[in-house]
Amino acid sequence: MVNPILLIIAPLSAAFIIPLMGYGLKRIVKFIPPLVMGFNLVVSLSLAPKVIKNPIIVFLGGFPPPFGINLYVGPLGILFSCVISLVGFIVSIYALNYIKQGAEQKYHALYLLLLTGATGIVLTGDIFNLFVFYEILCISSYALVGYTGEKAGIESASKYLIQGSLGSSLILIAIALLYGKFGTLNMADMASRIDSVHTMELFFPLVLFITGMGVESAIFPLNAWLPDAHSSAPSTISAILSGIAIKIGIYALCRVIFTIFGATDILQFLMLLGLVTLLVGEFSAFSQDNIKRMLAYSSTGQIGLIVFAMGVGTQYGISGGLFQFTTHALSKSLLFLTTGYMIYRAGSMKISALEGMGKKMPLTSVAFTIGAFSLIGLPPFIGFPSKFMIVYSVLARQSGLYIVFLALVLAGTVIEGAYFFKVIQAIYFKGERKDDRAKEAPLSALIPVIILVLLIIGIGIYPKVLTSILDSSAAELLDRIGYIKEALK
Amino acid sequence: MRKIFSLIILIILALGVYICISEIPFGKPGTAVGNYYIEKGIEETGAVNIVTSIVLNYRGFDTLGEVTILFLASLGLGAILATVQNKTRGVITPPSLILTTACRFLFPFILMFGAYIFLHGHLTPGGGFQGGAIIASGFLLRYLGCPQKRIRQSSFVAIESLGGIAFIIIGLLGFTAGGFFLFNFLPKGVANTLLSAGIIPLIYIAIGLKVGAEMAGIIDTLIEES
Amino acid sequence: MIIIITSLVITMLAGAIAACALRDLLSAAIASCLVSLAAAILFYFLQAPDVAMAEASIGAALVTAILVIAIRRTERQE
Amino acid sequence: MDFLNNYIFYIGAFGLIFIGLYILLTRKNLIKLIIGLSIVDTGVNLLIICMGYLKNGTAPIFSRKGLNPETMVDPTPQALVLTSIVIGVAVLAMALSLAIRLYQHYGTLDMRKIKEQKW
Repeated sequence: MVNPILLIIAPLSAAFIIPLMGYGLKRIVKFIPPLVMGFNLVVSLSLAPKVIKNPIIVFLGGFPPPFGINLYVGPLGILFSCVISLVGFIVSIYALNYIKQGAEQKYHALYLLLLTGATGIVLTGDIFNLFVFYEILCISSYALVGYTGEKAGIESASKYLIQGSLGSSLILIAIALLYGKFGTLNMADMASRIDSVHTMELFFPLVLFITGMGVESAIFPLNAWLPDAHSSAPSTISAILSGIAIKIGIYALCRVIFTIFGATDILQFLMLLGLVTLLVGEFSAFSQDNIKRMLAYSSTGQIGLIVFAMGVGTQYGISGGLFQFTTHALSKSLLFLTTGYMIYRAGSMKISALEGMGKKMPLTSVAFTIGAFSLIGLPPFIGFPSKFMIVYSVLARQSGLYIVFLALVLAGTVIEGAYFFKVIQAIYFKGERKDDRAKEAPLSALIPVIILVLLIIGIGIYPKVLTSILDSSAAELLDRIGYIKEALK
Repeated sequence: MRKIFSLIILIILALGVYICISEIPFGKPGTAVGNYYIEKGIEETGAVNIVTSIVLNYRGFDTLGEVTILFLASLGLGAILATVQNKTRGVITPPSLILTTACRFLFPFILMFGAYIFLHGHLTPGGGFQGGAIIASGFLLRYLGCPQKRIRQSSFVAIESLGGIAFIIIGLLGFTAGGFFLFNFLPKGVANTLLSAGIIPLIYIAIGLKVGAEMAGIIDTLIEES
Repeated sequence: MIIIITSLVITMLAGAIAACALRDLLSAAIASCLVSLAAAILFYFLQAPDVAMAEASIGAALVTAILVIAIRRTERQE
Repeated sequence: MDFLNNYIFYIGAFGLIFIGLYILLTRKNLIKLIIGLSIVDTGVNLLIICMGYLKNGTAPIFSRKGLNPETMVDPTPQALVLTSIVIGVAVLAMALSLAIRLYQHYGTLDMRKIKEQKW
């Protein structure tokens, strides 16, 4: 059996090696990320069947928790790690020819470190270790947003940095207060000492956690940085930030709320938060004329949908939320990757500049359309079963308030459909392109796009491949006692 | 307006803090985890300085992440400032002879002191991070005193990478020897002597050199063309 | 003992307020250096010599140095 | 006196955190914001160390024989703070490099004037 620690160590050591290769092996640096991520994907997939039956607990340094740090490799962690390495693998293939400007080697090292941070967060079982990996994720995102050194990137990176580090300071205060109260840092040990969050002195750390992690996951009042940061970075970085980084914030939030605090009372608040985020995101996306900003706002909306599904609080609802997470990771990275070359060929990010692209770049345009349909939730694509699951789980609660919420979510979906159709109309049915510059994207960009399209259609037609892992992940989140028992065994 | 608004936020925050803090008395008896470290620390890791044994053994994985963050900062810094166009150099008054000589004289001693700090990390207060910072301040002094003498960036980068790789390799050796990543597989030795505590001094040497190179590299990148 | 600690805390808070109020960024950076230095001594009183050393060498020395270098490369007045 | 004995460190820690947050909320100069961040960091570090303090305790180092393990302060927070200090300096260095680049592009560090992008 492969030890899950390799999922973190492999990208980390690759990132350490990359700067050394500057002395003559520059050519092959860009092949390292796909290689490492492919390795991670294989390891994650091979671990998945075992983990669904029994979570693997890894002691680091040979000390049992709560004295040492442990990795808790449960179904939830493996699901996230599979998606991270899958998206990371695909985007890194795309980057082979796409990344030319700026410091190329540093881009690849930073990219690997971002994925290291994300993998570390989803696998660790220690709250301070989670904070350390969270910082790795955040700092590499700041660096990636600003690494081209262009005006827009630097500006949005500095705004992102100020808000993000404020958020991480709040998380650290919360960790300090929890340590002062319980004298432990292990999540399972901490959870076993928390009975209820009704008392005020536990409510305050919870609020700090939600605020701090809300910054990274861009929940409504804290999402000011997202549209700038995601739209000013190069397309591969936008894809990885939208596809993975913000979702990891939601993972951390769910871990804290469900596993550590067991705070099932605040779930309705979470639903409300998700709903507001969804509506704000979709309405802002509707009014954009810059395609990358539109996609970035649409990410906010999707985050709202995922948080909303998490707030439903039943096993079916949480499975739906995790399914939606997978959907969004695949579809949004597909959308960003396809728009990457469209923007490159059109020379502008305006939606009107993309008119007539349907004839010049047929494959890319079809892929874009598929991604958009999948996000809206149209049948043969992956978005349909995930949205269906969320709708069904809300209806199953049989409460008037939930029905109202659901109506608003569906209204958000209609708006989403409206702005995506606007773009699709511009690509296919408007204007004629006379210039010769617009031609099909190169092969290294088409291969990842085609892989993503196949995955989106494949899982959409046969969603049962994911059922077992989604169900056991949702069970892991809801079964607090089981988590504590497994981790402290 | 903005000030009043932020004051209101801070007052709400202060209330929450007060409620939270009043439950945690100051100077209370230690926790179970902390007591375990104090009682078993020397026996299990061989380090007399319990903080070191926590930083490098019990919670060594955190330290790996921490080292990664510094590496990340110097990478990101280099990437962001990489394409800065060379400005015309401002007129700098050259440092006087006394200053230059003093810097040259002090520089090796500062390096030696830093090395001492990180070599004795398991015996006395201090360790790789503190020692590395002291080494970096030596480089800072050198840049102030003899600005024309520069160390090549690439050598800093090489030391950074090698330090990180050395940390991971030590961890993986522990994995092959004991089945756990970062397992303390070397003999613990007699407590309170220099050659004790297994892998701790080795990791601290790697960290000390790495942190020193990283911080010096950060200063070097920032000070360039100024 | 308690008097020394109280005066240190007051110095530290005064440094922080100065860093907030001063318009000259260089002075603000030096004031934040004062905060770190006082905090380092407080760490020593709290029986944390390792942390005191780290705060003094990293927080007070290096952070101030890179702040001053950055202020030199940008502008000095707020 | 008793009040001071119990609360003076907490007052210092939270005082720093609040002053830092106030800087972050009201000031607009990027370097000032970065200074605010570093002050918040220092305050949080002080808070974490306070969580492990034992009255009349000794440092957790067995430098000589005859030290009583029962009167030692909790070493875990100290290890956490070492990590946190290093993270703080890393974030600070990144932020300052961004500030330098920002100044080259815009000629100012006032975040009110830097509004190329909509917030």
